[in-house]
Amino acid sequence: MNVKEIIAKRVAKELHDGDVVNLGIGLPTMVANYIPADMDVTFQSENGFVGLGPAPEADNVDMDLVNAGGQPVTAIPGAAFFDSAVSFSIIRGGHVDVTVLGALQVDEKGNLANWMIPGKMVPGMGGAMDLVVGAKKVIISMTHTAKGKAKILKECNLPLTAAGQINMIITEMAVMEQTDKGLVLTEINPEYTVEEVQAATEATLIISDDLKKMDIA
Amino acid sequence: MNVKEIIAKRVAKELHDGDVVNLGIGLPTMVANYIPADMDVTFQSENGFVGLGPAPEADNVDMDLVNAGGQPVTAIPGAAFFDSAVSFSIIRGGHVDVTVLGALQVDEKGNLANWMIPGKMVPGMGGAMDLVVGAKKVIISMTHTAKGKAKILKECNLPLTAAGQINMIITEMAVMEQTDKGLVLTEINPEYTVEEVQAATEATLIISDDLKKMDIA
Amino acid sequence: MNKIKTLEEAMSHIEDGMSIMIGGFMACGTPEKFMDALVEKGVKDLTIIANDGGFPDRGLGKLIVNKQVKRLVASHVGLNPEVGNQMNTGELDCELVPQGTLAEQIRAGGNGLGGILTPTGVGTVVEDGKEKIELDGKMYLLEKAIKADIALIGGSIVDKKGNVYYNKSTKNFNPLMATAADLVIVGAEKIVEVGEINANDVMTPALFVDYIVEV
Amino acid sequence: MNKIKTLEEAMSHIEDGMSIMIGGFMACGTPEKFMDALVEKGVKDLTIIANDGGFPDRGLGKLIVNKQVKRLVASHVGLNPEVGNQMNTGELDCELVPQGTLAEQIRAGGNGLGGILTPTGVGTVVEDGKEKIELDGKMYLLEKAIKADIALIGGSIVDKKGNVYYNKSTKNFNPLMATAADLVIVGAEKIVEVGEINANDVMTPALFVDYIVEV
Repeated sequence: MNVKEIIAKRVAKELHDGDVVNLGIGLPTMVANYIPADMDVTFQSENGFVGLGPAPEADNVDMDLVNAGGQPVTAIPGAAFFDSAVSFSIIRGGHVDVTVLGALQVDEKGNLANWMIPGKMVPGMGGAMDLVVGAKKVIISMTHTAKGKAKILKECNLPLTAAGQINMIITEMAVMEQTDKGLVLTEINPEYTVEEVQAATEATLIISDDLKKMDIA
Repeated sequence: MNVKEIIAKRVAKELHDGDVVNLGIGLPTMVANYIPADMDVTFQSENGFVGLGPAPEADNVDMDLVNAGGQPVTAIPGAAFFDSAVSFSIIRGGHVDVTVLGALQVDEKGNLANWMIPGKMVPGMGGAMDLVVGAKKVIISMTHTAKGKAKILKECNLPLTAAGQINMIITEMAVMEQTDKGLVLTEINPEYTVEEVQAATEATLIISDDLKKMDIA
Repeated sequence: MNKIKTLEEAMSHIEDGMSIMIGGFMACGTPEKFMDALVEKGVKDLTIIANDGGFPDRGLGKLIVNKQVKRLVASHVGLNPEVGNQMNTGELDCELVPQGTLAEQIRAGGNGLGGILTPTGVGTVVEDGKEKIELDGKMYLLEKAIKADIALIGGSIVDKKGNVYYNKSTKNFNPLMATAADLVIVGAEKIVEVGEINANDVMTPALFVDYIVEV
Repeated sequence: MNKIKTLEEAMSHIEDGMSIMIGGFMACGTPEKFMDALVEKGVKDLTIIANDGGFPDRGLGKLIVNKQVKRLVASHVGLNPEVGNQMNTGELDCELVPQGTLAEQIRAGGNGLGGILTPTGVGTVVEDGKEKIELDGKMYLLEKAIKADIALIGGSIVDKKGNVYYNKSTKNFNPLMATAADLVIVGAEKIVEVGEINANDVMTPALFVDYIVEV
């Protein structure tokens, strides 16, 4: 598997039967490909529906039915459409079980920065600030570093998306859980050593007594 | 006409083509009987719809369709049902043109008391507090006195429904408009003298220079 | 995940002392069979959050007549004289809330807001004990969000996944309460297959619903 | 009261310097013909309130490319690079707002609330200049209601009275904005007779709509 596939497949293992899940644009979207067929996971799209299905065939595109990136999608039987206030009632109200987002930076206090680089790129936060505050579980899925530079820091220096809301970070190198004591390394890609993971991470990792191997096949 | 008919007919003259109107339970309900057939007035029912029609025939009752008093009603073509939050979005948001309510007491500062008599009767305010704050025009329709006692006071002594929100008071004796200067008597039932109306009113009435006669036929 | 339960299964989650939101407006849209089941079950010391006090023989009024309610939060109790009686004897603690405020408080509870600022009730006893905030020259009351342990709502058509469609004026507080309780139980007049309710017309998405009981 | 107008009649109410809410999400649900008409009309110095900055060639993005917008209040502008460009040159004042907060602010504007208390944005730059209120140990931002002069919304089916039905994900901000502007103009994909939309399924009641334009 390539890096993105390793991450997406591992994130999928965090989802449970009956979960309502919001997947961010980009890498997180791929998580949907790894849900077991017999598991009932409902995807929420913050532009206004639950029951997001796969992309349509080219000859079956309905421009009244798009995802939060404005791209045509489909809806599964039992889907429901609603307005943006209801959409964020679901999100902010704690009715989303898991949100999976990318990040520019995260830190050992559970902070997240993913919506702007001052003077350079200001896409806006979209629904991310609400998702991170509202979802029961916040999973950051991203490559471990960016062009060799650490993204998992002692303290974010980009403007925050939210303070202290991250529960889990999943990269191609490792799985880390946010705890009161700090960031705990719970799983590691067997192609790397603990030392290598720590070297690619600015934050200090607490090594779990029960450190497991990530499935990379 | 009897007292209630005089009042209801006079209130109806305050309504205009295109108005959205909420009528309180009791006397205000009778206002609907005096709307000209060619006038498009939409009635809002705070339990959750616009397009309130008349009471149904006995053999055509639908208990899924009731008014704010829990009584079966009908809906006209073009009606719309919604939940209580939307209902009060309409009311509090200023989308109701006229609300017509009864009163226990009103006063010359535009205050209204109509939801409780301490130690005696506590029906609750229902939607009245929102209606009085939110509607563009608040008309109080009531008998001028209660068992010979004034209801239009210098100052209400019952718990208020809202402070300073009344625009107009219509009774069987007179029509009064709330202004910055106080309560102005603008119309009078020709069966009474100004002195008689004032005698039945504790508040000091300012007599309009253009005092008109109420239509009581 | 089979959400469809028997009346007994669903009601087994309701215990003494719980807070319960009950949908409906003057009993219209209230799941009447749930009221009867609670009377029979005899759970007591309940806190009930609802639009009104129902009628003595219809809607949640039955629970009050049967003295199962310790506290009632509602906007109107005039059609059930037993509420006034029990308030006078001190058996029932009744908090009266403006209807639009109650709707917003429940909605806020369900959607993660701490509260809302409303002009309703300013200058009345409703403002007692509440924070007043002036914005752009207008005064508002800070009304806090409300949640409950249980929501009992009535749905006209419910699919097996839990999507709910409300007929006519049965909607009222039901969709709001469906968002604001730890456990949401829908009394369904009619249960249909998934997909039979047009996705555009779903009024309460299934994710809010825990159990469905045919009533 | 005939609410049905020509495109020209409806657009004649839009003037330089006005604040305009534009429905839609990444152009889905945005009345595209209204965007084209505004570009042609050339009104300028507009304040636009919308979910996003659209695309350069689709949705409200066209107005930005044509430099008709002085101020943009939106949650996401990443798909229209022209927004970033004009922010950098100082031509465009862009306020970025969390999407859920924006939805609630517009809703509050339409329903007479002064504002809402949300946990979203606490601990971020979003809280700058805003009142923070702690309730029951949790911190919230006081986000104020927003209104506008005009709302331009897209409706899939609209009856001649102005009742609106939105198809699929075209709903988004449209029903919220329909409540929060002095003048509400709906671009209707299809106009039907009064009564053809089931009263249960009306998504924006006609009372919110001033003008209907077939688009």
